[in-house]
Amino acid sequence: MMSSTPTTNILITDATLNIAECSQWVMTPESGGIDVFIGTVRNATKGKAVLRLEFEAYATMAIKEMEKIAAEVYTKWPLQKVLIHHRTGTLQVGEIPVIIAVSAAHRDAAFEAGRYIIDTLKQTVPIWKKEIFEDGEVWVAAHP
Amino acid sequence: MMSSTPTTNILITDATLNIAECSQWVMTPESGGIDVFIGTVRNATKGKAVLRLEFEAYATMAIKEMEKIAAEVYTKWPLQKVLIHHRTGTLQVGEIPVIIAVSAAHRDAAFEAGRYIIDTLKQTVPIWKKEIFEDGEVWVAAHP
Amino acid sequence: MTITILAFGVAKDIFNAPSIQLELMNDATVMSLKYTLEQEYPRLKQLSSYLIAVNNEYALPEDYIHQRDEVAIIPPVSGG
Amino acid sequence: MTITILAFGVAKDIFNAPSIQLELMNDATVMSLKYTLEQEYPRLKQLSSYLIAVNNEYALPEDYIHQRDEVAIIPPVSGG
Repeated sequence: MMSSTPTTNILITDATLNIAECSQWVMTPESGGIDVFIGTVRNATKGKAVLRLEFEAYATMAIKEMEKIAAEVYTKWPLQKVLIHHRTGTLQVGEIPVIIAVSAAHRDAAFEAGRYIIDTLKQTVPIWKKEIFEDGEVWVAAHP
Repeated sequence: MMSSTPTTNILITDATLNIAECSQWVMTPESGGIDVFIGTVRNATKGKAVLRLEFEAYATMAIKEMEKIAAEVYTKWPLQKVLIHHRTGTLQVGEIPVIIAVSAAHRDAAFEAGRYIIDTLKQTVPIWKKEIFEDGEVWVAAHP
Repeated sequence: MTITILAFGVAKDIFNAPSIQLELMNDATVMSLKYTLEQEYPRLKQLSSYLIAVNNEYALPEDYIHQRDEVAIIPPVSGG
Repeated sequence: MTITILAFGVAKDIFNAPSIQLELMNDATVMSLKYTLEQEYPRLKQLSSYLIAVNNEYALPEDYIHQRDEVAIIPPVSGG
């Protein structure tokens, strides 16, 4: 499921995310700096080995919430393009659940917007992650 | 010219920089977040059209200064891998003079180290940029 | 009125289904929906928190729920 | 002693060469090197600033320069 304008590219997909394509998409002749954040599946949580992750999205709403974040960063920083791609399904260690790419004339805006997007995404976008361990599984953040 | 350890990858080259290769290089099973900063040649400076840029490096010293920056960020943040690639020669608008990639277990460290590296590189690494305009050329920052 | 509640993440495990049907008074509020849900599924009370989305937007406790609304239970998100 | 000074960026333009040879007293300091350079190339004084590197390290004004050192003039850097 996707949402795209000439300057905003939002995607939720079961397919592998592509770093080069995401970076290329945000480049413009007016850009001087591009910040790309890549989330990767870590092999451990709090010292406990993680076998794989499963991501589930409420896709229609998640796209809307991502659109809100993109609209918000455009009001906060002078940006050229914003891309947010999130993967769903089963991901092995080393695979990429999320890529965020932001281009701007100056690097400060790109760094700050990139960080704001991932921080806000983790708070508001309805996507859920299940950690699968050798001896069980847990929905992250579900319980106190 | 390059300098490489299992966790630090530094390169000055006349060849095209590769975003996907740089991002892949810093990924480790322990990484949760990767920040990639990509500098791109902008089509204008202070409203004036830029035709192309020329980068020149004092390569032996530039590599040493980059090594110092890499060593410094490892003392400041818990990082997994650090990559700094800088291109030299003539670059057209849209081409990539610099890629910085940092991996860490947690994203804050990756973002902060990435930003620190590019900020410090611009202050200390002996590389020079000439802007070529329609009506002349100028070494950036050379004169007050 | 009969409302379908979509469930995700841990809520799907608690309902043991990707959606459930619930009988509510006409023009029930989000607050009363949560009360009804927690009566039927007490494990919801053990969550860190959870929100209700109505038509793909986070809803406030006092918001009304209407017959054709798309209603979903949103346990603590953990994407990224 | 005769010292070779490597030049980069705008300094190469000012010298009109990628390096120059300079006659210095034995064990001259960086400060005296800069003085000598500025006598021969007054345009150096118009730069925002410039530093001297000795053996690939930024040198302090009081540092000594020896016969076999690799010496370079470092105008304001602008990489990235």
